Amino acid sequence: MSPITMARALNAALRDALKDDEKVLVFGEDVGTLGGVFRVTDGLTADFGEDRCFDTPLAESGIVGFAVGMAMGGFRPVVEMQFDAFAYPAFEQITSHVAKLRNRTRGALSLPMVIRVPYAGGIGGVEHHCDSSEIYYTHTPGLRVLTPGTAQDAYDLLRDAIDSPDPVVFLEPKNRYWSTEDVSFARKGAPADRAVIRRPGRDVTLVAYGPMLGTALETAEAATAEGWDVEVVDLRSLAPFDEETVAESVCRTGRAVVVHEAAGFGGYGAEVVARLTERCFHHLHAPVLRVTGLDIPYPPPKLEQYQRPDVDRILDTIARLQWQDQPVVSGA
Amino acid sequence: MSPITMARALNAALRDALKDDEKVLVFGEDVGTLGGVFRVTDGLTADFGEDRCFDTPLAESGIVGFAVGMAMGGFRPVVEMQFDAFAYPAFEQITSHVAKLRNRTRGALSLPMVIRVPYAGGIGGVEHHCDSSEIYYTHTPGLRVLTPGTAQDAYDLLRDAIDSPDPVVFLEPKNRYWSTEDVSFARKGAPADRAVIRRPGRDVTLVAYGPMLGTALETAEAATAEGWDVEVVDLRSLAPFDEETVAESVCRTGRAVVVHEAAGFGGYGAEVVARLTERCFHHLHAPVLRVTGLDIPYPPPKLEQYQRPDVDRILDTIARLQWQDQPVVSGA
Amino acid sequence: MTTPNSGRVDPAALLPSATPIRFVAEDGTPAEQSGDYAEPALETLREAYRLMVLGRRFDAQATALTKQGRLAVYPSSTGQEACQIAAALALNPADWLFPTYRDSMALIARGIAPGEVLTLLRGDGHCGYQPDQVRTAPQCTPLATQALHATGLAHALHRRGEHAVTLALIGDGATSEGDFHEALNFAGVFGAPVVFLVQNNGYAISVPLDKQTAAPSLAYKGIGYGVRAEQVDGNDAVAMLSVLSAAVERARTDGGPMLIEAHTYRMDAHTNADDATRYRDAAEVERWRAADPMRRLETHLRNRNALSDKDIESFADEAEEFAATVRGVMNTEPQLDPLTLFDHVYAEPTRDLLTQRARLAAELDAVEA
Amino acid sequence: MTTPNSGRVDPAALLPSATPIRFVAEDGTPAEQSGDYAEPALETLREAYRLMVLGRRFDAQATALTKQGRLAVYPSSTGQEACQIAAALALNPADWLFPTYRDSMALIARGIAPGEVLTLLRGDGHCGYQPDQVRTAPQCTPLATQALHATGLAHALHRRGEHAVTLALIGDGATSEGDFHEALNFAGVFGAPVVFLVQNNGYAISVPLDKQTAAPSLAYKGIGYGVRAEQVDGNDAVAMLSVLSAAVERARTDGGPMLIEAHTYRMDAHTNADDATRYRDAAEVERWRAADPMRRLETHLRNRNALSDKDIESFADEAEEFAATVRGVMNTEPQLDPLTLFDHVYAEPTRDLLTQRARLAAELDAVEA
Ligand SMILES: Cc1ncc(C[n+]2csc(CCOP(=O)(O)OP(=O)(O)O)c2C)c(N)n1
Ligand SMILES: Cc1ncc(C[n+]2csc(CCOP(=O)(O)OP(=O)(O)O)c2C)c(N)n1
Ligand SMILES: [Mg+2]
Ligand SMILES: [Mg+2]
Repeated sequence: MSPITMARALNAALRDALKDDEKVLVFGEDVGTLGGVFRVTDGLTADFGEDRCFDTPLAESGIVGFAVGMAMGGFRPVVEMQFDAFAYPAFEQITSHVAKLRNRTRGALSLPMVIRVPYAGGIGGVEHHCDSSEIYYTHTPGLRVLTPGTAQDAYDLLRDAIDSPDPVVFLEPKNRYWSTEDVSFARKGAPADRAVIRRPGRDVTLVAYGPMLGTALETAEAATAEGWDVEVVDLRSLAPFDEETVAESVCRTGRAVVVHEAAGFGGYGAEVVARLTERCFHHLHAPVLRVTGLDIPYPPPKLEQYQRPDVDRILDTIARLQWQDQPVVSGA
Repeated sequence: MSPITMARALNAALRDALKDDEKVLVFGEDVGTLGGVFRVTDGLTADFGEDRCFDTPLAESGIVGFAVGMAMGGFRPVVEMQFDAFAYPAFEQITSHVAKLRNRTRGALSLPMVIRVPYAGGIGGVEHHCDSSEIYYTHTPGLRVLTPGTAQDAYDLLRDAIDSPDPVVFLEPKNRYWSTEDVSFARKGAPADRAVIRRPGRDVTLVAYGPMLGTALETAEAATAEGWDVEVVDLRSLAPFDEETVAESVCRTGRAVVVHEAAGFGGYGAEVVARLTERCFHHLHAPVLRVTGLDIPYPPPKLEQYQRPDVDRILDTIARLQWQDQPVVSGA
Repeated sequence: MTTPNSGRVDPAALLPSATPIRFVAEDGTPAEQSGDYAEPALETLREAYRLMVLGRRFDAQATALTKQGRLAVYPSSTGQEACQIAAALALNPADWLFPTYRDSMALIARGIAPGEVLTLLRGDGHCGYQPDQVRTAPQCTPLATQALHATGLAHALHRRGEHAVTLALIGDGATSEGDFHEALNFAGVFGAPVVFLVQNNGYAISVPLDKQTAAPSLAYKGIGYGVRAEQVDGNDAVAMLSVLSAAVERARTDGGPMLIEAHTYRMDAHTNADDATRYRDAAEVERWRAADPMRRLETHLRNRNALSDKDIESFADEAEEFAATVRGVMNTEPQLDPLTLFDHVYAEPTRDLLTQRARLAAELDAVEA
Repeated sequence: MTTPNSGRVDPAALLPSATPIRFVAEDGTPAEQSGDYAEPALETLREAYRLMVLGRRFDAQATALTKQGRLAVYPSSTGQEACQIAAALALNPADWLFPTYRDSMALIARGIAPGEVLTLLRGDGHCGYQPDQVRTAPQCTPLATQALHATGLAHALHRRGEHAVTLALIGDGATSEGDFHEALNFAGVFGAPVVFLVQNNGYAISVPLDKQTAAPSLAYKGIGYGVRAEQVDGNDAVAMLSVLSAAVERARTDGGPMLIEAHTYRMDAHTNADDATRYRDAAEVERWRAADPMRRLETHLRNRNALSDKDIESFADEAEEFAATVRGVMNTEPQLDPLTLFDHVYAEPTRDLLTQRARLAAELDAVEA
C-alpha cells in the first residue's frame, strides 16, 4: 500500500469494477480518451476498450436516460456528470425515472446504476462549478446518496455503489480529489450505509461528510486548545441516514454541531438536526446547531472562502453550545 | 363579495394583473384557448388577446428560458408548469438562471417573473401529477417561494408575486383549487413574506401551509375534544421563512408540530424544526415533531390516502408531545 | 483542413417523402403509391383489421367505464388504430415497445391483459404488467423521456448481440421536449436499433401542431440527427404496417434508427376530463371521420375479397366478448395492501421505511380494532 | 382532412448550402463563390482585420496571464477570430449578443473593456460588465441555456417594436443539449428575430464532432424547426461577415430566425487546464493552421490593395498597446468587499441574509482587531 489521491482511488474502483463484472460500463462527457476533466476515468478506455468506457454526446438528460435504458438491458452503467450544476438538465430523468422505476414496476425492473457527481467548492471554480446539490437527491425517495470524505472511502463506497441493486447518486467532493492516503483494495470498510466515528470525543459531536470532513477533523484538533474533546462522525451515506450511529454519539456527548458547505436553508443539516433533536431531546444540553454555507448563490473564486464553513466558524458555534447554560443568542 | 374557488381567485389575480400592467404576460402549455387544465387561465386569451396570454410549444425548459429572455426584455412573464413533476425539465433554467441572474449581474438585470406550479396530491392523480417539490425551490437561494392555503391568499399572494421584483415560484395546492371563500380584491392581506396565525391557541402550535392548511385547521377543531387548544400558523411564504411569527407562537405554546405532505426526509419541515429548536429551545416541553408524507414515491390514487397526513396522524403526534413529560418514543 | 461533410451521409437519403406514404386512399381504393415500400401480406392486414376492431371496442368500453367512475382517467386513442395496431404487429415478442398513456390499443394488440393495461389509469398501481415479461415498458407520462430509455435499451440489445429492436411511441407535442432531441441524437450517434414512431394526431391537448412547430412536418427533424425519416398516412393501416415493418427490419439488420411520423387524428377529447369543443370545431372532426382508418382498411380488404361479412361479424362478436371481459375485470375491485407501499422503493426497505411501515401497520390495526 | 404540409414552407428553402459558403480560399485567392451573398465593403473587412489582430493579441495575453496565475481559467479562441469578430460586427449597438465563456474576442470587438471581459475568468465576479448597458448577456457557462434567453429576448424586442435582434453564440457540443432544440423550436414558432451562430470548432473539450452527431452537418438541424439554416467556412472572415450580416438583416426585417454553422477550429486546448495532445494529433492542428483566418483575410485585402504594410504595422502596434493595458488592469488586484455577497440575491436582502451579513461583519472585525 502506498498513498494515492482520492481521484486515483476512484479510478481504481472503476477499474476493479470493470474487471470484475463485464456488465459494468462507464460513460459520459470526456470520460473516454481524455479520462475525465478530473482524470477519474484516466486510462479506462485504453485498458478496457471503447465498449466499456466511452464518450457520449453532450447532453446530461440524454446520458442518464440512455443509462436507464442500458440498465433495463442488463448493464450496470456508471455515468459521470461533469460538474454538480451540469447534472440539473438530468433532473427529470433522475427524479421521475431513476428514483422510481423499481417502485413503478413493483420490482420487475431495477436500475443498478451510479451517477457520479463531482460537487461542492473549494477549488477556485467559477460559477456553476461549485454547487452543493445533495438535498435535491436526498429528498427524492428511491435514490441512495453516498459521499466519501477519504480516499479509502472513495474506493470502498464507489465499489459498493456499483454493486448496489439500487440507483446511487455518488457525490464526489472536488476539494478532496487530491487528498492522499494509503488505500486498501480489500473492501474491508464499514457497510456503505453506516456512518463512522472518525475521531472519538467526550464533549461534543461534530457531524460532517465529504467536502467538510477534513475541516471537521481540523476543528476537533484545534478544539483541544479550548479544552473541548470533540467527536467527529462522518456520515458517508446521506440517504439513507444512519440515525443509530449518530444519535448514539450525540445522546452520549449531549451536544452536537452539523457542518456542511451547502446553503443552510432547507439543507441536509436541517434533517440531521430534526432527527437528533427528536431522538436525543432529553440528553441535549443545547440545541443542535448548524454551520453551513450562506444562503446565497455560490460566490466567485476570490470570495468563496467566506462561503465555506471553516475552523473558526465551527469553533465559534461550538462555543455557543451553552457550556454555562446561557440562553442561545437568538437568530445567531 | 360572493364565495369563489381558489382557481377563480387565481384567475381574478391574473386578470387584474393583466389589466394593471401591460408588461404582464401569461404563457405556457394549454393556458390559451383551453384556459389551462385547471381553468386557472380561463378566458384570459379571449379577454386580453393572444399577445397577453398564449400557448407555447410543449417544453418546460423552453418556457422558463424563453420567459427569462422576455423578462430581460422588460416583460413580467407569469408562466405555468402544468403539474409539479413536469417542472423538472426546467430545473436547470430555474436553478442556474432564474435564481441567479440578478446576483450574477450585481443587480443590473432582474427577473420579475412568476413560475406557477400546481403541486401536491389529494385529487386522485396518477403518477407524476402529485409531487410535493417545494424543497427543491426553497433550498435554492435567489428564489421566493409562496404557497396559498386559502382562496383569499391565492388572490393576494399571486398579485404580490407578479409585482415582486424577484422571481417567485408560486406553488398552488391542487387539493384546494375547489375550496371556496369570500374573496376581497382590495389587497388588504398580510405582507407576502409573513406567516399568519389562522387559529389562536394556548397549548400547541401547528405549523402548516398550502395543501395541509385545511387538515391542520380540522385537527385543531378535533383537538378541542382532547382538551388541547391548538394554534395554527399558515406559513404562506416558504422562502423566506417568517421565523419571527412562528417562533413567537412556539415559544409561547412550548410545543409544536410541523405538517406537510412532502416526503419527510430532507423536507421543508426539517428546516422549520431546526430553526424553532434553536430559537425556542428553553421554552420547549418536547421536541418539535413532524407529520409528513412517507419517504416513498407518491402512491397510486387508490393508496394516496395513506401517504398524506390526516387529522388522526396529527392528533397522535400531538399526543406524543410529552404532556406528562414521558420520554419521546425513540425513532417514532 | 478536413471538409465538414467528408465521410458523412448524403443528406437527401435522410429526408422523408415529400408527401405521406399512402397505399390506400380515403375511399379504400388504391392510392398512387409513393416510395418503394412493399405491401404487407393480406393475412397480416386481416389480423390488423381484427385487432383494430378489438382495440376500438376496448377503447369505447374504457371510456364508458371512466364515465361510470371506474377509472381515474382515460386517454382515448380512437382514430389512431392504424398507428397503434401497426406498431404492435411490426414487433416480435423479443422486441421492446415503449408506450405512452395514450397507447392502450397497442398494449392490447401486444397481448397484454386488459386489466393490466388499465391498472395505471384505474389508479391501482403505476404499471399493471411485468415489463420484462412482455417486453413492454411501463406506460410513460413524462413526455419524451421514454425515447431515451428506448434508445439506451436498443443499444444494450445490440451490444448483447440480440437481434431485437425497440419502438418508442411519441406524440407530436412531445417532439418539442429536449429529451426527444437528445434521444434522436444518441440514436444517430450510436446507430441504435430503435424506431421512433411519432403519432402526430394534430394536438397536444389543446395546442395544435402549428403552435408546436414551424417545421414542414415532424419527419424533417430526422436529418438533423443523421436519422433516416419517413412520413406516413397514419390512418392508412396498410402504409403504417408497410413502413413500420421496413423500419423495424432495417434496425434489426444494423441499418440504424429511424424516425417515422404518422399523420393521424385523435377523434375524442385528450382524456375524459378534457373538453375538445373548446379548441377545435366539429367540422374538422368530421373531415377526419371521413378518413377513418378502419373503414378504409375494411373497404380495401373487401375489394381484395379478403374480408367477408362473416369475418366482420365474427370480429365484432369477439370484440363484444372482449368488452364483456373488460367490464368483468373492472367491476371487481382488487384488494390493495397499503403495507406494500414500502416494498420496491429500494431492493430492501431502509430502517426509516421499516419504521414508517410499522407506524402504518399500527394505524391500520387501530382502525380495525 | 387537411394535408399535413398545407400552408407550410418549402423544405428546400430551409436547407443549407451543400458545402460551406466561402468567398476566400485558404490561400487568400477568391473561392468559386457559393450562394448569392453580397461581399462586404472593403472598409468593413479592414475593420474586421484590425479587430482580429487585436482579438488574437488579447487572447495570447490572457493565456499568458493565466499561466502566471492571474486568471482562474481561460478558454482561448485563437483560430475562431473570423467567427467572433464577424458576430460582433454584424450587430448594431441596439442588438443583443449572447456569448459563452469562449467568446472573449467577440466581447472585445463589441467594445467591452478587457478588465470587464475577464472578471468572470479572473474569479472576481460572475459578470464584469453591465449587460443592459452594453446589450450583451453575461458569458454563459451552462451549455445552450443562453439560446433560450436569446430567443425570448428577441421576441420581446420584436413585441416592443424595436428593430433589434439577438445573436446567440453556441458551440458544436452544445447543440446536443435539449435547450438548443427547445430554443430553435420556440424561435421557429414565434418567428423571433434571433440568429444562432454555432461555432463548430470540431470538439467539445475532447469529444470530436463525429461522436457528437451523425448529421451531415449541424446546419441540417434547422429544417426540423422550420428555421432557415446555412453553413459557412468559419475561417473565412469575408464569408462570415457576409452571411451573418444577411441573417441579421433578415431577422431585423421580420424574416425570422436563422441557424448558421461556422466550420472552424480551436487552435489551443479547451482551456489552460486542458491537454489537447491527449485527444488530437499535431498533424490535424497543422492542417488547420494552413487555414488560418487572419492570414487568409490579410492576403485577400492585400490582393485588393486594401491593406498596406503600414496598416499592418499600426494594427500590430495598437494590439501591443492594448495588451499592455490588459496587463496593467490584470496586475492591479481589485478590492472585493465580502459584505457585498449579500447584495443582489434579492432586490432587498431578507431577514436571514441580514443576520448572516451581520455575522460575517463580526467575523471580519474580529480578524482586523
Ligand atoms: C414533461 C411533461 N410536460 C407536460 C405533461 C402534461 N401533458 C400530458 S399529455 C400532454 C399533451 C401531449 O401531447 P402529444 O405529445 O401530442 O401526445 P397526445 O396526448 O396527443 O397523444 C401534456 C402537455 C407531461 N405529461 N409531461
Ligand atoms: C450543461 C453543461 N454541461 C457540461 C458543461 C461542461 N463543459 C463546459 S465547456 C464543455 C464543452 C463545450 O463544447 P462546445 O459546445 O463545442 O463549445 P467549445 O468549448 O468548443 O467552444 C463542457 C462539456 C457545461 N458547461 N454545461
Ligand atoms: Mg398529439
Ligand atoms: Mg466546440
